[in-house]
Amino acid sequence: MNSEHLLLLSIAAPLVVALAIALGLPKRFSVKLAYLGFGVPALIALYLWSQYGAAPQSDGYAFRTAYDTGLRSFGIQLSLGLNGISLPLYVMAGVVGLAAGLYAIQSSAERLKAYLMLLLIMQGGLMGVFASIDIFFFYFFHELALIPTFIMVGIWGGRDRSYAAMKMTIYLTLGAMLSLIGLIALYVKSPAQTFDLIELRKALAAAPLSAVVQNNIFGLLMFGFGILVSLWPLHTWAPLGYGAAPSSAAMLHAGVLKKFGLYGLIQIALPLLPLGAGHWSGILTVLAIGNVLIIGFVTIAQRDLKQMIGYSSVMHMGYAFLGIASLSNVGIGGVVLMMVAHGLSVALLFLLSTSVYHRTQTFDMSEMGGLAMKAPVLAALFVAGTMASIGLPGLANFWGELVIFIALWKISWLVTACAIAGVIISAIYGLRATANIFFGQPSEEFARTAEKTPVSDLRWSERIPAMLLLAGLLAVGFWPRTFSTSLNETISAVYQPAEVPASSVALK
Amino acid sequence: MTVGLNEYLALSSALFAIGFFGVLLRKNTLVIYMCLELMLIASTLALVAFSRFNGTVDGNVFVFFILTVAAAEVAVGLAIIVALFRKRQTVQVEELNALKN
Amino acid sequence: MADTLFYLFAALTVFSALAVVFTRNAVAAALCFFISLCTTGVLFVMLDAYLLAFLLVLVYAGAVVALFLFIIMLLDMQGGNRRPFKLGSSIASAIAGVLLLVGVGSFYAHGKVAAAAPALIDGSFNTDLKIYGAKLFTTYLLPVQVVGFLLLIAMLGVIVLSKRFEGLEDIK
Amino acid sequence: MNPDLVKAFSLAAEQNRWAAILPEVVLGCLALMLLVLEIVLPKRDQKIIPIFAIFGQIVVLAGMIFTYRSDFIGDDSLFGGMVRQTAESQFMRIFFVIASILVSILGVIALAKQRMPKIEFFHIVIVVTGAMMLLVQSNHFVLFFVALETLTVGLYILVSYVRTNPLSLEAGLKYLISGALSSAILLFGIVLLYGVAGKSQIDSMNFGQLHTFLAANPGNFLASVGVAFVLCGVAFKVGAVPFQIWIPDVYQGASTPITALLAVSSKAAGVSVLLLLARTVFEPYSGFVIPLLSVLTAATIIFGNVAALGQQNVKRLIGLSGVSHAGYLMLGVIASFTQPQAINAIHFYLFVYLLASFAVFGVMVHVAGVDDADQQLDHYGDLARERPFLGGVLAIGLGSLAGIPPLAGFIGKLLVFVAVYKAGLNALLFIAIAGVVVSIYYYFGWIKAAFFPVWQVPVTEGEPETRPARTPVAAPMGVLLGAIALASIVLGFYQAPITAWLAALH
Amino acid sequence: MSSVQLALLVFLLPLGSATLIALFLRRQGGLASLISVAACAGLAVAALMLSFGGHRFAVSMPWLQVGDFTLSIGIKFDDLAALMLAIVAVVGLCVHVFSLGYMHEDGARARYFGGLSIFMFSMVGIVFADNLFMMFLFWELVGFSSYTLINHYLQRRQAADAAKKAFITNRVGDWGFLLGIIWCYHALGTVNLTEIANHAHGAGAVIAAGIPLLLFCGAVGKSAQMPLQVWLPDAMEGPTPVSALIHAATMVAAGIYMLCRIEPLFAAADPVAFNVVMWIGTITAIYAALCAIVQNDIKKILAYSTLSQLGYMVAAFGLGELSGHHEGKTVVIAAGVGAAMFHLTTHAFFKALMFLGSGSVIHGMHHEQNIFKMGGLASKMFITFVTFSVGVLAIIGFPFLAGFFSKDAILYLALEKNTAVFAILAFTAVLTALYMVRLWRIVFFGQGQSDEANHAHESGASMLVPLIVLAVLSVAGGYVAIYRGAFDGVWSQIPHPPEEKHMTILLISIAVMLIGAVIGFVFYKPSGSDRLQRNVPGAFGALSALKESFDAIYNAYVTKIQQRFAMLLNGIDQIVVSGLIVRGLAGFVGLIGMGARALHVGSLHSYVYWFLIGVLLVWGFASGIF
Repeated sequence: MNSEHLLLLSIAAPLVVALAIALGLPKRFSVKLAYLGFGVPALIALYLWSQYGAAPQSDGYAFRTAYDTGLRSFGIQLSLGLNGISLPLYVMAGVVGLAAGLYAIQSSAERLKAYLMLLLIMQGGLMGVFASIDIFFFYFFHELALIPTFIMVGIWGGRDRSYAAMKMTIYLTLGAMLSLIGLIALYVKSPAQTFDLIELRKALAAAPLSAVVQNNIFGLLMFGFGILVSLWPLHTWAPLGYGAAPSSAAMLHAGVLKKFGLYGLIQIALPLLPLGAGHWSGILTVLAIGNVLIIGFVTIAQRDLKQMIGYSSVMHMGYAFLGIASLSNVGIGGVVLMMVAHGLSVALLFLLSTSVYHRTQTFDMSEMGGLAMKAPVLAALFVAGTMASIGLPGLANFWGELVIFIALWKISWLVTACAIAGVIISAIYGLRATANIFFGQPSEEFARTAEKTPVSDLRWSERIPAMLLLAGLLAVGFWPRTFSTSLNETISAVYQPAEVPASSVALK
Repeated sequence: MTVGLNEYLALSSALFAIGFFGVLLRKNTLVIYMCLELMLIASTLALVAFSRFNGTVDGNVFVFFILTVAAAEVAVGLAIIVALFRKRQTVQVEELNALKN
Repeated sequence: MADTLFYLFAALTVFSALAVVFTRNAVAAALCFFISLCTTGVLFVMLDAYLLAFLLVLVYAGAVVALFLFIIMLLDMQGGNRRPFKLGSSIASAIAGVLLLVGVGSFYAHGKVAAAAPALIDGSFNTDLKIYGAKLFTTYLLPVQVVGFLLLIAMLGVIVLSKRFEGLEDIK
Repeated sequence: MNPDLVKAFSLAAEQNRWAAILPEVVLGCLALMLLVLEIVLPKRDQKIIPIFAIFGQIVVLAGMIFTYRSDFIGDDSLFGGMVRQTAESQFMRIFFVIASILVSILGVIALAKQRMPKIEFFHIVIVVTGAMMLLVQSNHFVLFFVALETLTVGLYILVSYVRTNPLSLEAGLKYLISGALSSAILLFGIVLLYGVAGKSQIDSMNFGQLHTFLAANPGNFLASVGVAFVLCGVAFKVGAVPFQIWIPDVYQGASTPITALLAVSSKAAGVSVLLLLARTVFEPYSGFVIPLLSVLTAATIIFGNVAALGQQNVKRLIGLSGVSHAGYLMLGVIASFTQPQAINAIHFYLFVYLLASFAVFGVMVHVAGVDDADQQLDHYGDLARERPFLGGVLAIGLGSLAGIPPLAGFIGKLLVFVAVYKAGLNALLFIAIAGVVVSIYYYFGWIKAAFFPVWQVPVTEGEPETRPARTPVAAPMGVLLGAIALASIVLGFYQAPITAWLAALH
Repeated sequence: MSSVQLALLVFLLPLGSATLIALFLRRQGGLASLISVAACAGLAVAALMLSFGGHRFAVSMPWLQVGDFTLSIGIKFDDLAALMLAIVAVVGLCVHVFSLGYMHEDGARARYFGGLSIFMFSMVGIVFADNLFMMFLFWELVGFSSYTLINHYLQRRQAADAAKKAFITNRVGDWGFLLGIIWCYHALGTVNLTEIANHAHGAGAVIAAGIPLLLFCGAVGKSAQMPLQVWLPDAMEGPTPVSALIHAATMVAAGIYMLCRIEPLFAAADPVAFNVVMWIGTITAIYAALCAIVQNDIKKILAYSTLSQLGYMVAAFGLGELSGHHEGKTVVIAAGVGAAMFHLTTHAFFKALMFLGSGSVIHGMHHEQNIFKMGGLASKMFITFVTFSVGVLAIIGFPFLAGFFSKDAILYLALEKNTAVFAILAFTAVLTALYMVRLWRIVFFGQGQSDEANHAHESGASMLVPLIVLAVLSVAGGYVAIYRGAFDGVWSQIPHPPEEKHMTILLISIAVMLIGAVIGFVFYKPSGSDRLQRNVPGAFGALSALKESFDAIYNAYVTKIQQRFAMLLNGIDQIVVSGLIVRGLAGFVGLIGMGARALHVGSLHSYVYWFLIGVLLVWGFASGIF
């Protein structure tokens, strides 16, 4: 099979379907096409994954293609390809997208067509983010995926949707803009005058930027991406937004889109701006510890299930930032693993939280209880999701966290200790939530609700996407080498030892 | 001859400033409009003076256009003012502030 | 002689312009405007722009001021509702006036141009009617055409804004 | 006959090559023909006149695109040096015609709600468009001034066109006074430049010769003041702070198509002229022009965005957001002093701005009621549910205006910002970025009003519905709006059509 | 089959069974239980073949490679692992079989047996682990299986709370464990157990005491040592066979197993490491024994007893190495390891036996667990009574039963190394005899104290066979000879008192056993209530308070400190970060917006001033003022 245009196809398929829906396709066909729109990228992602090892590579990227969009004179072209860092995320995006899509298709959302259309646009953008070699398009696809989120939160959101959508929009736009300036600065300051990552890498390897420039650009990227990834204390949009977002949007955003910032730091900022990274790593470490510990405790205090998952996702991003701040190959590998795992697990939890909501009619965990008796499969999957998110071995998250912890020792034992303490915290809130929702006797409120609307177990339409995500978690959890081998090759190629200086961390 | 280009320029700028001041000061739309015309005349005067002292005739030709344009402007402007007066029964600018904020 | 005349008419122009600004009566303002135009016309003559002086008086003083007066009368606001000056706005006006005065002063002080008026030479620089004609119909032909359109739309505009149309109930 | 005169006439006949401005000539004829038709045709058949006007302009547009001639570009002697065509001006001419067509189409819809004479509207729009086309290719202050005044006077009339509405007239008056004031300042500037530069028998109102003079005499006080005053006049057209203050009032009072004309064509004309003057003619005085423009730009971006926050009237909102767009464009102009690629960026920006603006105006014209000045955000409640098509177009238009990827507006902003960054204007860039972030707030507020089912207080029994009835979308208009929206999307992904076109204009 | 294949079979059989059950057999409880038991039987057979077949090997393969970090999955199958594997296999099989009967009525049997299979898989993983990371991995997994099995009775709030508590408490221990592993990784450059041992045995190796102590944190959590012991009594909410397998015989012993695995680290580190371990074990032993006296839930008594015995083992380990003379040479034996593992082995048998016996009792009593509601069961449940009695005798150290030998070894070691510890441990032995006899008397003798007791019935064969098997092992398990030399690597480390001390130790141990047993037998008569509570309420209250105090502290921590701290941070997050800063900024911008809007006053006059300002501005620039 000719895989030359597959990457483009994986981006275009959802977008084309979205366009078709926008142009007024009847609902029946819309839904059928939507299966295609979500299925094709997932299948392509899996296929490319299977082919990755055998595929010829150039400059560390496989499946490279480039298309001119008319901006070549500005150093911009749609250049696609996958390397060991982007491959896992690309596959993850495909899988989570499929799960979110399936969940959305079966949900009885009002104005389903519009909902699917926006979700498809998001999916197209997500595939594009991780398939782009050109950093302009990398950014572009991110925004493409981001915008539907706002709209979906605003229209289909829950409590406080209007405020949440607005806040998300402002925040994320600010973050995106900061990072955009950073990217433009890279483009302008680099001798290559191009947005092509490979060219940039070569050019900057030959003639690195001065320390001051690196520090400034890295600062921009760090805070810009930091907002997008909810770095403490710039995180407040996240729980609010996720609390309000409809499930599929939350799945895609928290699961996949949010990884954009980390991915950008790993793929762009760290290799190109090693001095800047060294300069900022101390501050990043402190903020990330804030993510882990402060937000960890804040998560414990949550009563709203979705908000809790939102906060927990913010907290876990702290690990990822720590991994980046460690400035080591090990840490970066850990972050990539963590991103994949977190994407799958948080998507699973968001999905299931909505399923819980459908049965209890509330997100308030203190008004639930005993759901496991009525919905054992839901309970089992939710426990699995929780266990994944608190880093149980056998599920993907464990590897990422473990590897990051190992890398952290290089910063300081104290940081490591704080980070590992986060594992206790996440166990506390995760298990407390599970116990409150599923175990024990039903609360009065829930008993009343259950009388009115009989509680059934997970339907197949909910089960399949959940199983899909869980399968991903288990696959990576049991066999991390599926990704780690290629990941390792890329990391060691991209981060030559000389490029990562000894960290100048203040915490020592 | 002591009166040179500078004196004409001074006069012209003074007229211009007076016109501007009138626009600032007056509340009656019609008078404001007259003051605007005064500013145009100030420019015209400077133009003619420059033209004379520079010895190029283009300035004088330009005055033709300015006068024509000014006349057209006056016609349109007065039509607007009259139409507005019919609606609002006033030409005082401070009373014509329905569009704000 | 010429100097005296200049200063005389310059003073007249300035005073009448000031009168336009400061007189409360709109009719008086229009008349002062008329005087100011006429004296400007005289200055034009002193600058050898006879045709322009003539046009100025004819078009401006004759047509425009007449139009103004006519409208003032039509709207019947002579001596119209006069309001006491507000403190705030009068302070603002005073400041603005001072600033403008400073502007004119600095303009005069800095903007010295040393130039003697060249003699009128037949052919190359002249204020003959013929020269205007030739210029207007050769070099400036395009602007003339444009001005034609300008006048046309101005006319149409006045019609649209003023004509009584059937079914337009606005004219009471 | 005087042999000199004969010579002059024959020279003029040689130089006045009307073919170079054929589109303008045709437009003028078209405008006249409309009047003729009005007289000739019986009343009931006059409905076709607007259609005739639109098709006539489309023919002109098609002619300009398909029989494009670049052989006049750079010819300094056209019309005795009055006209000088450049690739930029060629682009702007086409731009104005497109805008004019769209304005005419909006005019058909908007005027249908009013009982006003209709033909004159199209006539004036076409004449104004012609004037703008001449303005951007003028190479001489006389033509410049005359074209500018034609444009301005035409707009006075158009703004106050709906005279049944006192607000329209008030807007007209405000535009009239501020416009005349700015014209007077501009004229004084021109006069000063003419006077300073005209000593040596050169035609100092010709841009080329003026530039030569300025280059030879840097730091001349009167010339500086002249330059500054001319820039004041241009800034008024662009809508730069502090010459922007009239914008919301006038935009609100004018009928929607005219608001579009002001917001798109007039602003674009201002930017184009600013580019022409500041970058080429006044280039020797860039020592103070650049700081001046920088200050104005910063103030413009900040003011436009901040003032638009919390604005409830959408026409004022779009006006103030237009102010900020003027700021971004001026940013590009400043960058173009050192980065020539900024010019292409500006043109790209203008084009996507045109698309996005007309998408929004197209929706506005359908949502607006009889009282054109009263268009509140509340009127957009539930638009997406009741009229998903309009809602979608509105979202795309606003998104593009806000510069949200993947829409074309983002690419426009990006190209400008890249140029700005390359030019080293970091402080301005930061202001611009902050402005973009703030702008999301109000654009999003609009989308929110149209999409999110939160706002509308239900109308209680007996109270009249405060929201004006929405005009149904006619099929051709639907196609047009859809095409505009689609173009806004496609250009976000695939910019080659515009970049290739811009490249081909040379 | 080669050794590795056998090992893989041991490894993967339970995993396969668990997967099968989870995926397909959710509703087929019967089939699920059969598959699980079959898998466990297969596992046991293969495991015993491995252990006794002389297979000793080490294999390893890299599992995850990131940067220069490699995590391997490997098997280090030495005598220690073989012993542990044999225990796990035998007890596991017994419990599986027992569960067939015990859980027969349970609706969620499939989940239960799936959980057991997962547990077997994870436990085998710990046993096999050849490096600390791998051990940690399975360490977490046994925690998870423990969590699900404690939580088996979903509808019981206490079960959920207990499961949660177990998991979180273990996590606290794991915090130190993981930190220790990472430290070890960075300090020694390896986490492979063999390499660690080599490294530590290397000349002049100095190892920071922090490493072994942090690693010990893991054992503190998993083996429920002070101060993380709180979860284990609560974990009795799970089904009784689970308590037998996980919370008595195997998982909780994994902490001791892990310590024995890393003994070289302790040996090479500062003695403080050993001392800390020793004291924690000792304190746990005495504390738990004291608590056990006042319990009246049969499983809770056994649970505290387990705690106490685990404390014994930990203390034994902490007593450290012993140098002796052998054939004229000075040899150092890891006496702590030997004693601890020996006691671990015997304890696994007799404690599993007792738990299963109590399970049988509970089953017969229709899930009544209060010993004061029982009584007179000896006749009604004879086989259970007999086997349970064997267990009791074994634990109190009745001569020539399994517990006697292992306890002797520990006491001897303590006597050699630290008299204070010896005294405490001896006193603990008294207490052990006391509370065990109390339990035994009250449950099995006298009159039935309730209807259930009167109608109690003997359990079925599937439950009795495991009891008998374990009873046999409880008798014979103390004789090293029966292992046919398979575990000599471990047994050779058991300290044996030299002849001159042999008698002392023997006497002391018999004495303490007798004192405790006699007091218990005399003091406690079969009755419906606790005699200590009736007669000496002060002492009873003090002992109860001892037990309650820890729970109270933990509850106070959770509700008063942790929750309030969380609420406080949440408030700060909401108010300061989100409210004040973010909303404040938005409000500020909005205010400016309103101000800017207010500039459009609508009057032309003010607009003309703008123009004036503009003109002045450009004038200023033009004339060079700005």
